[in-house]
Amino acid sequence: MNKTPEQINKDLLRPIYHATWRFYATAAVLAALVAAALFAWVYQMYYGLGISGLNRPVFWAFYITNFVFWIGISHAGTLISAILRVCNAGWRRPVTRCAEAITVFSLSIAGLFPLIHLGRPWLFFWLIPYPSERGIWPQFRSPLLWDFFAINTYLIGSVTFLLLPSFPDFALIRDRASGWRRKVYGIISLGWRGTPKQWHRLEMAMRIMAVAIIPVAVSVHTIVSWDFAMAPVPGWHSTIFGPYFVAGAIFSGIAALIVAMALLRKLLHLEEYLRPIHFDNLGKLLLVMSLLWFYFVFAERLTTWYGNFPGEMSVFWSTQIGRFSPLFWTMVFCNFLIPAPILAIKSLRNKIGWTVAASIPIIIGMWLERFLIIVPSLSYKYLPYNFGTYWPSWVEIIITIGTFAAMGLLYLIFSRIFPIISIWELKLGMPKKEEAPELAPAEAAAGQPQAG
Amino acid sequence: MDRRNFLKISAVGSATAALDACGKPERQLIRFIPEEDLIPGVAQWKPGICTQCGAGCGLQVRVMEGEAEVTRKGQLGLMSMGLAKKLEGNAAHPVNHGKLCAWGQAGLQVTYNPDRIRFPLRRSGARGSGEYQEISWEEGIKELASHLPQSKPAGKHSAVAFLTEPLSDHRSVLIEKFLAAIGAPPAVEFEFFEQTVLRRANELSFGHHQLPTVDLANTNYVLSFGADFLGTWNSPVAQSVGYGTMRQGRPGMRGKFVQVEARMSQTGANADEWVYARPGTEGLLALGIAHVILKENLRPAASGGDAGEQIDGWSKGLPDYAPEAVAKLTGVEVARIERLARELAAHPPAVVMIGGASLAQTNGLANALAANALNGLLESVGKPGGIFFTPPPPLPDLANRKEGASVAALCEGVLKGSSPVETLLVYSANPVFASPPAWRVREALEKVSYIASFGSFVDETSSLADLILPDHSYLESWVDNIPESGTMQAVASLGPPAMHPLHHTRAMPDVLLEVAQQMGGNAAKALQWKTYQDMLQAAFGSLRSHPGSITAKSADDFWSEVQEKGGWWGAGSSLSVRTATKSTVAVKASVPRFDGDAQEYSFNFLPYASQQFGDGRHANLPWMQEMPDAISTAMWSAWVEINPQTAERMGIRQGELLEVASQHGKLQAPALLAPGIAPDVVAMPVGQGHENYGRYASGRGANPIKILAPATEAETGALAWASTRVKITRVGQPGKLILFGGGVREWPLEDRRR
Amino acid sequence: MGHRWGMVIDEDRCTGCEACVAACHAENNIATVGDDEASRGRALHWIRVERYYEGDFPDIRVKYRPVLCQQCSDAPCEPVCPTYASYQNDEGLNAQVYNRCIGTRYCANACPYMVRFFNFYNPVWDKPLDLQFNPDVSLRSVGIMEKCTFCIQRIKAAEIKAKAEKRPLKDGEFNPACVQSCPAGALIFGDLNDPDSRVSRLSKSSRGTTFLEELGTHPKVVYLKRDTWHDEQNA
Amino acid sequence: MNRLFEMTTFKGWDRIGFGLMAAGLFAACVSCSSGNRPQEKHPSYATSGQFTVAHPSMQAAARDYFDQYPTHVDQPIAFTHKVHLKNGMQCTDCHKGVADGPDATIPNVQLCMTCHQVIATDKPEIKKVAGYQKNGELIPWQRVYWFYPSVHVKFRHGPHIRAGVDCATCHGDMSQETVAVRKSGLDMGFCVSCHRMRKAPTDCTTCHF
Repeated sequence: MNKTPEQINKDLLRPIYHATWRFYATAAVLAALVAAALFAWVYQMYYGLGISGLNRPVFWAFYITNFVFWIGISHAGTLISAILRVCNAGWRRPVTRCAEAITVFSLSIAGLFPLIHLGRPWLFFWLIPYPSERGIWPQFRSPLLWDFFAINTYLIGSVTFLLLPSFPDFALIRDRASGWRRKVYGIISLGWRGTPKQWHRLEMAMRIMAVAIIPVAVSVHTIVSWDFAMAPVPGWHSTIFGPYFVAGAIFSGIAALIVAMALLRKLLHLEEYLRPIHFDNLGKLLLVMSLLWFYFVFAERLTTWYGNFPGEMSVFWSTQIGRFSPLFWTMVFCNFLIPAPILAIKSLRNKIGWTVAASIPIIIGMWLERFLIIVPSLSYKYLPYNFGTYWPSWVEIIITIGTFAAMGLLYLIFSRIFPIISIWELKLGMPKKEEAPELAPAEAAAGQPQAG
Repeated sequence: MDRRNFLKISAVGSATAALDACGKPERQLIRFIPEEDLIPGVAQWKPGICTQCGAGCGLQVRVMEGEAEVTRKGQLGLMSMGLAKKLEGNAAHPVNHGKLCAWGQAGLQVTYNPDRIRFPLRRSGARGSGEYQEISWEEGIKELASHLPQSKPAGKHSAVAFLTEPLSDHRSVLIEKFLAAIGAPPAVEFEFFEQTVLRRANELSFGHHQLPTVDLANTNYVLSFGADFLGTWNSPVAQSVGYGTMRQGRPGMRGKFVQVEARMSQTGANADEWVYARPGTEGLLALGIAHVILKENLRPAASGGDAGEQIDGWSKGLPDYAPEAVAKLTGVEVARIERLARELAAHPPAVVMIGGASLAQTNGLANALAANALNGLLESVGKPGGIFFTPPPPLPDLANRKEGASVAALCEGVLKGSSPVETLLVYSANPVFASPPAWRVREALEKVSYIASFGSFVDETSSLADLILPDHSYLESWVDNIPESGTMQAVASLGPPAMHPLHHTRAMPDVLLEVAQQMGGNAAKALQWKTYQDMLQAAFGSLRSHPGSITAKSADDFWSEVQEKGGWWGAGSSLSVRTATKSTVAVKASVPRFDGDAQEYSFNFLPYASQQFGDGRHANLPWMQEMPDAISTAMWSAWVEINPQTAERMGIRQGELLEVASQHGKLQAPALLAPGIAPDVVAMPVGQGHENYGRYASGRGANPIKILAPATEAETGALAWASTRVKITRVGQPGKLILFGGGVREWPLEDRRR
Repeated sequence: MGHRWGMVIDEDRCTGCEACVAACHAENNIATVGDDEASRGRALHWIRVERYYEGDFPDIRVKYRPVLCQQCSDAPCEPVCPTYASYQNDEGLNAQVYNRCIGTRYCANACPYMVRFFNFYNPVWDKPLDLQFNPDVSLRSVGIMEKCTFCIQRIKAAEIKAKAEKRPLKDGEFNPACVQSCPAGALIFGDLNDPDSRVSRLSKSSRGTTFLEELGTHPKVVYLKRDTWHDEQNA
Repeated sequence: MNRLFEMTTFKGWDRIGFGLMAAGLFAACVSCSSGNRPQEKHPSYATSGQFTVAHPSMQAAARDYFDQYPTHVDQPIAFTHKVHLKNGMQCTDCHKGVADGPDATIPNVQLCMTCHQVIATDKPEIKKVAGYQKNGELIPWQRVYWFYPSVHVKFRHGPHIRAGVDCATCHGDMSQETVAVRKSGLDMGFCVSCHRMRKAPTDCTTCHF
């Protein structure tokens, strides 16, 4: 890629300055869907959870599925960009920000579901440990409470991780803009002047964050998995769940990232910046995760089957050959049989279309996986007398769709506010980037490395 | 109530709620000065009697202060009054020993049922249209009186008929006197699961025209021919109490329980050995067993006594009933017949019971007599661990009551015009619902010129009434009862009202008395009591001179103590067995006749008393509707039980809608694959399929009675409700079968000893 | 030493009559949800009689097992509740504090015995059925978990009475509604800390087992397995 | 730990609406008011009678959510405790249930008239009382102390009286009061602190079941 910094700025800042009618159209559609979901939620609070498809014994279903799924997606960003940052992979530079954005949004969406699925959501704040004259604290032994903390930590962490490297770009916009934009970006760039000291601090902060965020991310999904693993429910009570969920999370995360990147590339005409190489590299990662995921599923099923504990077998068979088997085998196809070959073949992998074609089934498959972890186990829990089944109601379906729409909407808005690719990092990634930190303040303010 | 409905209600609820909010206190109902002095939150326990079935268990009613909407002087308001909150068994009562069955528990919902009739009604629309207008009690009583003949017209019966459920208390006496006074024939008693056959058999065998009391607590071996004695037959609570003791109440001693039937009942499910015999061949099996016992000289033929004498060839050792022959007819293998015989003989005291479908056959009486004979042979009559007959309390009025005609006869008379009925009084009997179509009860009632009902609810029968004078619930009125069985003591239970009436209702006996007063003449003379309470006080007063549970100085003390204790029970238990009134012909056990030929109608159809609804009278109680049936686990449903293999052969899936057709009608109900039913038998619970019985029962499920043949038991003429054959066809759409539990087979996880 | 309430259920006595079910509804203001909700699997039965078939026609047997909250000593439902709505009180009861419940339904998932029930809607009673409410038991609202309490209102009442009369509680002085009603006497209730109480003597029976023992929940409900009849003559 | 609880008393913190509050509140009352209405007892709830979740109005739901109870209630009769107590009457003379029952019981108009047949019959308020009795009505007293159904509390006076808790602890010194007003919020903090102080059980199921 041989573009002058000026061109880069122009290309990457274009979306922020002008938007096409397409943009507004999509935004409107997505907004409508989100509104529908919100209505559904209010409706649910009005009448109670009865309007959902939940029942005894299946007390958890779509909502918790979505919760786990979105948490999984959230591992796209931070984790990936952090790892790549730590191992200093150069090709990451254009990818990181979209990845981190995904994290923040999917995480905030995921965070909603525990509230949506409550019987009495208006009392959710009892999860927060605050001293009161009644002397009652939350139950610290409850995985749900661990969730509460883990998610909040991760949210704060990833927001910081997203914002930190944005300041130079905000500053860049500020300096190039006029009118209200100048003001607004002036404020949110928190007085970034690009002094060497600031550059140095930023680099430092980024390194620390990158290292710190990885264990947080891992712990978050481990804890989510413990929501299930801690309960003595057949199919849930398994030590493998921690790593299994983390792997699955990164797996679905990368898939989501690839799809998102492809979309941005098309919509924002970033062909020169998001190049096949990026998709190829992510594709490799995805292949690894796909294999890893398959290994976990296999290991989990095998041990269950071999262990032959009556309580667990009913669940096992229901997913292999029973009522839930169609979903199960669809999942296997989506997560392994379709993507693995595609990604394994280089000539396909480095074609963007193919990597996307491999990623979309994975997203579906991973959603199914969460569903298959939750519902069959509850449907076939120990006492055959109480076996049951589940069918979602329109409310649950609309809310699910709505969250996908919300994701898209947030992302669109994001792309109007943030340069979707971290400009200064990109520039640093270019030849002769080394002296960038030693820029003269004046020029640095514009965030432009000196053209040699 | 379905969800749409629920949503509606909630919507309305919130709307009204919002309105109330703006309301000033003045707008709220006024509160009357209470008629009784109660401390809120403090419970009182008052004795009562359960009338949910005929057993006559004693109650303790938990009464607490609460606020109910009542009308006083035509004004609606709130009044703090004692409300029945919970029903429990009366621990002192000889029948139920402080226990109570599900029906009994649900009795509360009879009193508080939203569908209760709250004031007298006069028909305003066409018959059966259900259009009524509220009238005052004075009008109502005057109107009723005006439809009754002043006195007996010379020679013939007056054209008044009284239709009631079987009553064994002073209400029956009152009714009898009343009818006699106005020259009407004795009351027509009706219930679907009538016990005529067994009573008749016991009269022939043992000289007691009543149901047996089984001393399960002391028995070692129970052989039951289709008697659902732990669920719906005879005196279930008393029998369950005994059964518990029989199983685990006696250290180191556990009786065996063998159940013979074609469809596994809730009772049969508890059997140590469950034996399938072809429907209606129970008598043969009994005699087959007797044959073995006699042949192997395990008991002398003489011990059969009168009961034995009834059986053809008894003294000759029942040559016709060799196990081989019996096995062919009953489908029970020879070895088993012999083993059962030996076990019975080897484990005295052993007792034999017969009931349910075994008696509802064309050969029902023969079956019953055979079982009785076997009981005799086992020397288990009138001995501990055997069968007894509850002695009647010394209440002369109740001693000899006249038998009324049957509903079938009544209807025939009306339809033929041979004995027309101008005025029909109906009291808590529902023949329109619970009679086979061939009886044409509805047409008959429509031909009756005037019908007055005392029912608390609008049901299929009372919805044809021209006048409805709603009765109190049994918690609101004076109740007495003389249990026919279930105890070895003479018992006369008494239940004073536990709470003030909720609605503008009156007790049927009091209404009758008032009508009599209005009519004057014979009636007024015959019924001189002011209220039913006076009548009871007079009647129970006579018990004071007899040895019993209560010894009181003065009559008043006695009366008040009877009220506190919930009744009087005689001292000691009589084990006497009268000498039988022998029937002239010796009985032969035989194979029953069935309605519909075996080729086309290939299934025996067994209706059975539902654990939830009995004969259908409890179908309007939400608790009973939602209580899962023990065997099927079904709620709010009616279903057809069919053997899984048969279902597989016919490609029938669980819950699939089936059409059950007999020669007399057809119905549709979902299939329930029941492993405990014979391949050539389908069974269906009685109780659902009400057309018009309140919001909980109406239009739910199907009514098996409506496809039954009018076949009768040969000797007694009782309805043989188990003698219909049906054919099954798939409708090809899912039915509404709501199961609480999965249709589950083996125990999921092996319990380990600790 | 405080009380430790427990129950013994003798399957050999249980006849499947379901008097306990009706009694429980009457005592604890349990709502009837109606056919539509029932068909959705939302019926509320704090105690139920489970029925299992063994064998095939004609040699078939049925096993009844009344199942209510097992009041586990190590209850899976307790630690998972984030708000302490589900906890073990000092008399060993798995209590459900309605006002603290926010309806995560986690406890119901964790419970292997499926004895926890959720109010999917606000319960509705057609007047005047509501006049029957037991004033000693609070009504549960939408979004709240409910379960068998061993009729804690009766326990409390009895304890208060005994305290007022300055005497210890007698064994069998009071019983939960289900135990009180059981005609065959299959349910026995009492204090497991009292070595002479009927329940603690019976719980040591050789027929005694606990439900899903292998899960280590240590229930306070002991099941006495069904006995088999053996012919002393032939034996 | 308990020390900490006692030191830190952030009253009503938990009633600060976090994000969801508005929606929750909305849902709380509409969904609740859709349920079964409580047995009508003035003003809107039964404390001894049945608890249900039904809120008669949005306002009530909001009050419930924020644990607010009206302190002053206007009564049909300007009854003065002061005078009655000064004339040597005891609380239990009228509030009969208090010793043994769970409820203190509000006296029946008959009881009032046993004395007021003769005493102060000319006073206008007494005339009103007589009027009620003549119509066979109870005086529509408005409840002063009551709980929202949603607190699921089963309070019994008896044990507290036996434990020697003075009426004034919760109800204030009535000998100085005319018409009764709600002296204490009777929120859980109030109860718990006293229970801790007196070493009374603080187990949830002591009151909540």
